[in-house]
Amino acid sequence: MAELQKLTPKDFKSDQEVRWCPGCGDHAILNAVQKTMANLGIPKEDFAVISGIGCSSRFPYYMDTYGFHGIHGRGAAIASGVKVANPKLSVWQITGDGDAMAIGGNHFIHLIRRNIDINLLLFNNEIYGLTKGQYSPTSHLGIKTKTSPFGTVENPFHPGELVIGAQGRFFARGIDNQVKALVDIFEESARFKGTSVVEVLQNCVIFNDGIHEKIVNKNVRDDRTIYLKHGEKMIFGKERDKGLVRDGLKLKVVTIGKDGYTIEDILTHDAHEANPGMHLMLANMRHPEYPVALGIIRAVPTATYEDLLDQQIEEVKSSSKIKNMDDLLHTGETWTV
Amino acid sequence: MAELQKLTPKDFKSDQEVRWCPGCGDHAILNAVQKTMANLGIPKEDFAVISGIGCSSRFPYYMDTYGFHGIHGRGAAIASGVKVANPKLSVWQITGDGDAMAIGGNHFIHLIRRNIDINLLLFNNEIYGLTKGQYSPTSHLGIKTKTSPFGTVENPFHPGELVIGAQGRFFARGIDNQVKALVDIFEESARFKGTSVVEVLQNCVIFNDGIHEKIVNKNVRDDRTIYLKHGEKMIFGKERDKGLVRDGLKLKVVTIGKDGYTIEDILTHDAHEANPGMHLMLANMRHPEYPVALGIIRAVPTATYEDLLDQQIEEVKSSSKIKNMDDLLHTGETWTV
Amino acid sequence: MATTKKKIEREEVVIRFSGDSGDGMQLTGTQFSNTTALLGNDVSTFPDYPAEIRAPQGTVGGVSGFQLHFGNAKVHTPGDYCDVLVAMNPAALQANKKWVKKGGTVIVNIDSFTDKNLEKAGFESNPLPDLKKGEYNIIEAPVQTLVREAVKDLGLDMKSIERTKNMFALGITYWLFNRPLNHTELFFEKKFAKKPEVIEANILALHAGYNYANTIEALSSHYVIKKAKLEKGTYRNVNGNVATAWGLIAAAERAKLPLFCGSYPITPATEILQELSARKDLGVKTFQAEDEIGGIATSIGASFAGHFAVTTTSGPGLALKTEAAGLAVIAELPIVIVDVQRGGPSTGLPTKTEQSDLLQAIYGRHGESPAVVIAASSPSNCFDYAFEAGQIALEHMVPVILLTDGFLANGTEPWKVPTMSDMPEIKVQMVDQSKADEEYLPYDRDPETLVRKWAVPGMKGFEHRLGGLEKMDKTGTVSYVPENHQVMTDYRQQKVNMVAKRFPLPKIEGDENADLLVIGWGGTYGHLHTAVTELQAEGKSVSFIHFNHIYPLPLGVDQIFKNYKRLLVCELNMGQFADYLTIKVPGFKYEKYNKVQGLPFTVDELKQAFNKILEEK
Amino acid sequence: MATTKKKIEREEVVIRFSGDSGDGMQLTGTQFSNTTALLGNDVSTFPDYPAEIRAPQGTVGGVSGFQLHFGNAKVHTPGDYCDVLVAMNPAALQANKKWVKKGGTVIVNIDSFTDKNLEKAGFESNPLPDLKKGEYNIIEAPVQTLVREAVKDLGLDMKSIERTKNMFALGITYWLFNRPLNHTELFFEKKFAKKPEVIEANILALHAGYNYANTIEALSSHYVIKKAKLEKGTYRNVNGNVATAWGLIAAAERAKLPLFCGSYPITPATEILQELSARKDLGVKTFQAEDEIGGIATSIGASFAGHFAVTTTSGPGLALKTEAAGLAVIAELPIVIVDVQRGGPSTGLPTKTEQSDLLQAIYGRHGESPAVVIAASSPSNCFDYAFEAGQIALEHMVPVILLTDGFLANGTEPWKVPTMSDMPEIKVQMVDQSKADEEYLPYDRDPETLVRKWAVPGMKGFEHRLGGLEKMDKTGTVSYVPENHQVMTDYRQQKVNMVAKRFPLPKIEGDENADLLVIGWGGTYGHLHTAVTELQAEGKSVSFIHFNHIYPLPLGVDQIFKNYKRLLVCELNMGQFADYLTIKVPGFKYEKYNKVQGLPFTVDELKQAFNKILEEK
Ligand SMILES: Cc1ncc(C[n+]2csc(CCOP(=O)(O)OP(=O)(O)O)c2C)c(N)n1
Ligand SMILES: Cc1ncc(C[n+]2csc(CCOP(=O)(O)OP(=O)(O)O)c2C)c(N)n1
Ligand code: SF4
Ligand code: SF4
Ligand SMILES: [Mg+2]
Ligand SMILES: [Mg+2]
Repeated sequence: MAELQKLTPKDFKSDQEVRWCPGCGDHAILNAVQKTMANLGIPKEDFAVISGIGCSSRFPYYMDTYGFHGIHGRGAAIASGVKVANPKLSVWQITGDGDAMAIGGNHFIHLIRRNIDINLLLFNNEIYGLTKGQYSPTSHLGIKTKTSPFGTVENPFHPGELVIGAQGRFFARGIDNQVKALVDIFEESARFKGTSVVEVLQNCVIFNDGIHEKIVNKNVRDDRTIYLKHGEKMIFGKERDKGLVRDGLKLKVVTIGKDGYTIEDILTHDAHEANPGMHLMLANMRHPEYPVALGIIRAVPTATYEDLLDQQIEEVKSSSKIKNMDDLLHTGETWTV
Repeated sequence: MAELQKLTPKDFKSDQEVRWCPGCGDHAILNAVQKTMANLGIPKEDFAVISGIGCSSRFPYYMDTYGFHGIHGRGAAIASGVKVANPKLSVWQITGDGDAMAIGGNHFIHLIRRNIDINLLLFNNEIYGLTKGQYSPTSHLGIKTKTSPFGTVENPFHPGELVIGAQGRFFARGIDNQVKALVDIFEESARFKGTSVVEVLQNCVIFNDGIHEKIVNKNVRDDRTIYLKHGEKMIFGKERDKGLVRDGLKLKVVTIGKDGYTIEDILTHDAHEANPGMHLMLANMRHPEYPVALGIIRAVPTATYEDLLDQQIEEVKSSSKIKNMDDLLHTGETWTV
Repeated sequence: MATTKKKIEREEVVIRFSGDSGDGMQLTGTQFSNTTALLGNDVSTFPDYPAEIRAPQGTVGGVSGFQLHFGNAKVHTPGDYCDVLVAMNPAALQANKKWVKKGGTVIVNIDSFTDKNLEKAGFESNPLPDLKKGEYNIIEAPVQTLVREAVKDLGLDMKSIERTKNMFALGITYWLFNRPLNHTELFFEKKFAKKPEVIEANILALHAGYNYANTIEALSSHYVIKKAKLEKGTYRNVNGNVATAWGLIAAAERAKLPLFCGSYPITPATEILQELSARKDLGVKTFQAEDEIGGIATSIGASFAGHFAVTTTSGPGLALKTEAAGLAVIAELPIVIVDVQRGGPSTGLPTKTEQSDLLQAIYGRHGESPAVVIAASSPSNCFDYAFEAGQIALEHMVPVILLTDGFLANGTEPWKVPTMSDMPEIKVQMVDQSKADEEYLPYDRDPETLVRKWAVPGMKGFEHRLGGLEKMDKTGTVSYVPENHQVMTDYRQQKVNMVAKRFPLPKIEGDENADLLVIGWGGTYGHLHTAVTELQAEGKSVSFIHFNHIYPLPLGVDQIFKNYKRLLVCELNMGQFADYLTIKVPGFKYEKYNKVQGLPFTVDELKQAFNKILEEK
Repeated sequence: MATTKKKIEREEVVIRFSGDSGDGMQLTGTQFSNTTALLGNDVSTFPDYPAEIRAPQGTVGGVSGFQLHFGNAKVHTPGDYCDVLVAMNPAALQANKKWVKKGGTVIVNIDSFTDKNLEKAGFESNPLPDLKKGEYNIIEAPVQTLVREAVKDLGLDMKSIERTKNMFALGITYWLFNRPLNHTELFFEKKFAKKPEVIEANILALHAGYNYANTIEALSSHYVIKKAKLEKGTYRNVNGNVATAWGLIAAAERAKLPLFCGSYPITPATEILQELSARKDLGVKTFQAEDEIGGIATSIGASFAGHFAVTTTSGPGLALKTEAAGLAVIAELPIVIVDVQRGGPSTGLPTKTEQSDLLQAIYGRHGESPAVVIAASSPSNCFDYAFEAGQIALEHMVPVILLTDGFLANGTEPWKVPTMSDMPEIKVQMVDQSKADEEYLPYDRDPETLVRKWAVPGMKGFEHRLGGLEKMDKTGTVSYVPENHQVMTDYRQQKVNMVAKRFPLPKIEGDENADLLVIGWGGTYGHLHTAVTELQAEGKSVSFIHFNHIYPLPLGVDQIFKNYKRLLVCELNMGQFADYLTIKVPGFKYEKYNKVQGLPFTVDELKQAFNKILEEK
């Protein structure tokens, strides 16, 4: 056990060359994950990193853990099988906006509903990267891409909203150019018992460059995002002078010290509140009306699928007379010739 | 056109014997749909009724309209194809909790996100009827069914919540034993431009008998449900003396005249509010803490997929020099030998 | 229960119970066959029910049937034609009268022969007078009247009384074939322990039927069927689905691995999932997935995590699983895919039987994507082939598709239960944890079998990555090297081909050369065997070979085929195995006998077909 | 641009451009081939790029290549070996040096031959000295240095300057083969209309390369390739994907129906969806679905609604579509499924070519589920076969699978564009609205073709229900009648079989009997044709037949096969068509020549293989 503490991010780097485009946001996320894993105190062989298909889904190859690069959209289901089979493993699913929310949408929502303890990292670049630039279910209405030369005609999913609609217990958001914050978020998500979804706003330099720029650009980031912490006031801004207050059943952005608002009026973030209403509003905050919420937006633990299943198995095992196959073969009506 | 007004529910009955179990809630819903269609003033040949597989999905056979009994889970996608191809049709999708939310979950959420003008009726009996009684994604935690002899270990979806998570613009709820109310709801859903989801609490007499009984039983119904109408106070109860008030960011049930609550305190239902927070709370109200919401919970029209698409086509057509295939063949670089 | 009437000895008997879907015919048939099996007869059953849960009462479409065949020797089919037909209403008579043997007994619930019911069943007039003329022994039992009378003191509601009608019918047949009532009494006592009035009503109805038969003149005799001479051992009744589930559990036990099943309900395969989900006592994990793709994908995940992983389905589900099956092929992970075939295409005839998924199982994956395909051929040997499927998957690190069908799935037969210690141990291809310091090459292969070694998350020092992109030979890293793709494609194919070495040549039933060789595979064994055996008894020059191992085929089949003048491949599809044989065992002319009606063959039609060929020569 | 150097005439030339994924080699190759086609040469191209968007710079894995072959006669392949290789870095040289003809010219960007890059490319030392000895003409062009110099006055950043390197290389080859620069200049002017400095930089680099070639001594001559003698008409360059898209639009136009495409992006099929989505001017509706199942299901819905509906995909997507394809089969609705095959199994080699989805296309559906399968065989005839696929689907009310592959999809060739009025009119099987008062029987069939009539929502008086359950003959209501299932199964099969009547027998290239008949299908036509033609020119007794119509096969193929001593089926898979022929045209011995390396055949390897067989006789 003592040995474990010696794990460093380097221990999690595989011998495979990282093949993402130079400048792709995925590189930073990879670093963050490797840092996080080194911090967790879990033996390296107990990590399983599972993915589907997409640029982001190449991730497992670059990790020196057990890894499985699955098929498009099925990462959540493969990961579910891994975790339910062996709940001792620390299971990470890496997925893209297309992989998770287009072809994989059903496994995604069912994983969340079942609350299997998987750490799902959703790399949201609002584009299909690997297939070279078609719009995805998170691309904004009207965007021109290779398959929407005149602009799309469909509204996007908002990952946080869909997660909550699917009974999500944990939702967080981070950005690819803030590795330190990502490591914090990943650590919390890893420690959370249950399905934890972390949306990472990720830049695809080739096919959707700058799509998050108006939020994540270092010059405006502080004013256009809010980093939420459970139990702390929801304050943001370069000057830390802005905050969120309640306005009827909605939220409103105010400046502390203006219009009569004081720090007392600012709401305190309760990530543990079971009722999803507030978290939905926080997850849905969008520029320019609101700052985009980062950090842990929702974290409400309930029993996990695999724990309930294992419990049930233990209970039935202890009460059943059938202990092995021979017993089973002789239950019910048999006769002897 | 004059002739149209003569359509009666009978005109919508096909010559096929209705093969649901006697007592199944589906019979009443069928009646309600036939009544609704007769009321709509749409020529019979312009209706298309599309389904997947399940007891509920046998529906199209019993309708004397154009109908398509598809494959399991794909009704939403087939219906999308029908409507996008021919937006003039009145397209109805009939689906079960398994068909829509298990195998069909992905098409379901994407249909809603795209906001294609389809009237989706979700027959929620919280069980797989046709395959004889396995739990479904809406079955409550712990229920014993053929595939969960010791009880399930997974939380159910709540259709309304998932619909909202998927950007739903219209969500309503009805119960199979209230045909008149169903007809009202179906009519509104049919007139709504965009994807409208109506959850019908439906009884499966054979495999999940009485699952909604504690809500829909005639003796308790008035006290345990609330029928929402846009612009009206949210009042319910046999004595119409109970109502919903705001309690911080949540809802609370109060008795008018007690604890100082007057009719003034009771909230007015605004089905047209774009922000989904309140609708989520209403859709999520569950017995015994709250009355279950019936009627139109949310109805917020936005542009439909097919309208935007047709618009785009018209725009491009009018601006492009390519009018036919011959033109296309000669665009760009050609040379003559 | 003494009786004074005379006893007639018979070798074998076929009974068919039929009535409305709500009449409880499946239960009635099951009771008769269990009682009969317990008496030491061999029994084969064939439940046959409509696709609707409750098709409209009184119509032919709503008729549910249960046929059983029992005798004092091994019985291989549920029988073509019945000696006794029980028809609970006119529709049941309408649907089944053509299946009664000349001279057979027809027991009708005469109370149900109202004008309205006759009309619903499509009779223009009461058919009974004509049928009597047609040399049938018609017993017109006033079932409703008599059960009402029998249970009148219990104060039950009408619906509950009606529900006991089937026990009255069962009572009649118990008397006819001299079966004891206690097995069925016990069944009710157990099943309705909390509803004593239900127990009593059913037992009263059962006795009433028995006594009625004993009393009336129309039944002047009853039959005695001697015990079958079965191998010594402990027996039980089993259907194909339960046998499949148990075979999988047995394989897990003999592999010392936990069993995981990711699946989605679909007729007629659902019961396997149901049975497995009830086996928490044996640690079985079932995962009812959101769809079939989730079913196989979770299983692939569980396999990656070191479980014996299976997924169960029927045709439409197999179609959905093919993409993921390809992932298991290239990842070289063990997994068993059970396909309980039903009538296709598309939703087709979902509750009926067919063998038409064969080519999809063999060839239905994109790319060069070979997997092993085997098939069971009787309800009880579903156990053996499910076990073997697991054994092959785990010993060869390969996906295995096990084909059964609706006929096997629902049909039952007595089964001599095995002793687990007699079953082979399954040698899982797991790496040796003690060799963790040596370099682990995930795609290094056993030179004999070409099988790679399995290392699973949690094993220290064996961390590696799998995936669907082409793998570099030995190291398993991603490789786009052209020549390597050829090498790996060849390996995957040869690895599967080598599985053939473990397959015995199917044994020939009959002479080693003859005018006609009948060739079958999968669930048609019983009918083909019976037809051929009966013709052989008549001295006809016909032999029979039946395949359970499909892909790869056992080695040396051509050496068998060459000894026959004509080869006739009989299948419940349009000739898929015949086409497959054309590829794999070329140089022969395969004639085809096919049927796609959602029903098993009848022995009769087979014999006619074989005779026709034999006469042509 | 005058030049004093000497001109050499050549019949045909092969050039390969290669460099890092970021080096713009695809653009370079496209420019060269467009310019060349405009000059009246026939051209065939082969783009070949890695599966990663930007594989690591400087490595062999990251090399992107574009080969083209042009000449003064019809050119059928992009060529095996090249006369000129452009290698923008050592990795490109490493990856491609084996593909240079002896005596060929290798143009390297010598600036990139640093120690670090050499090492990355896996060279132990600089390979150029050795190569020179090996009789190659090595041109060491300091590309970076010279483009920097050329554009230095524009004040561009380093990155933008670097991006023009490829134009320098293109300039060299333009000089070498005496091509005009104006086509490429125009291209930049159009494409970067808003960025004049980019236009100028590229044009400067292009000229710099051209002038460099004109100046240096190493290039003492340039080549002249006469125009090809092509049929009169208007020509354009086209690749297989665009041709497929256009063929579908053309079919819709000739059927007077709107076109609907429900699809999900997947390499190498995505471009079809992209092209269709750009054709809003022609009213094409594309629906980018959530997955492949949604793609086909929306198309089935659109077909039900009366559109000409198609869905496009590659292998993994075809696997996912098989269940829904079965629905189209039983509903007897017209739909075209395009499968652009790539390297399998599973994700396999996603950017490479293969022909290994054949058996999945033919047999990969559950139940008896016949559909029509046809295949294109050149980039431009993808247009014809896409058109025909639509024609068959709409005239026979049947799903049609069109197989192309990665090689056809990305490869280009000059194409004589058709005139739409010359294309056949497509006779859609729509009911006649004027007959609305007669009873509409959805499954009533034309006695000749067994085709049913199509009625679509909105047509008054034709209301009816379709679905996946077995249909009653004529009425189309749900039917579980056993005999009816057989009848409908037979109808569906025969209806597909009858499509064969419209298929011409493929024409034999070569003698009507010979020692060897080479048999091919789909995308391998060019290579097989070239290899056979070359051997025929050498007087070898070899003929060639190539199939575009796969399921059903054209009638009478056996009459052709019987005239040849040996039959060799050549495929980019492990023998799927050969196996299929074994079933459909039995009685012959099909020998196999297969390759699964993600690459097309080479003419060279084919000739060797054929020669070997010819010598054996
Ligand atoms: C069954 C199947 N369909 C389609 C594809 C093609 N495909 C691969 S990745 C991808 C989308 C990738 O987008 P995303 O998940 O957002 O990942 P990114 O590349 O942007 O990281 C698609 C459509 C595939 N590999 N398999
Ligand atoms: C691909 C496929 N998988 C599974 C099935 C089996 N199946 C048919 S209906 C059904 C579930 C039905 O449940 P629901 O949609 O709730 O409808 P209900 O019968 O309750 O109305 C299932 C699992 C199928 N027909 N096709
Ligand atoms: S294409 Fe985009 S997402 Fe993919 S590796 Fe390149 S930058 Fe990253
Ligand atoms: S099984 Fe249930 S849902 Fe199906 S028809 Fe019967 S009562 Fe209705
Ligand atoms: Mg993406
Ligand atoms: Mg249901």
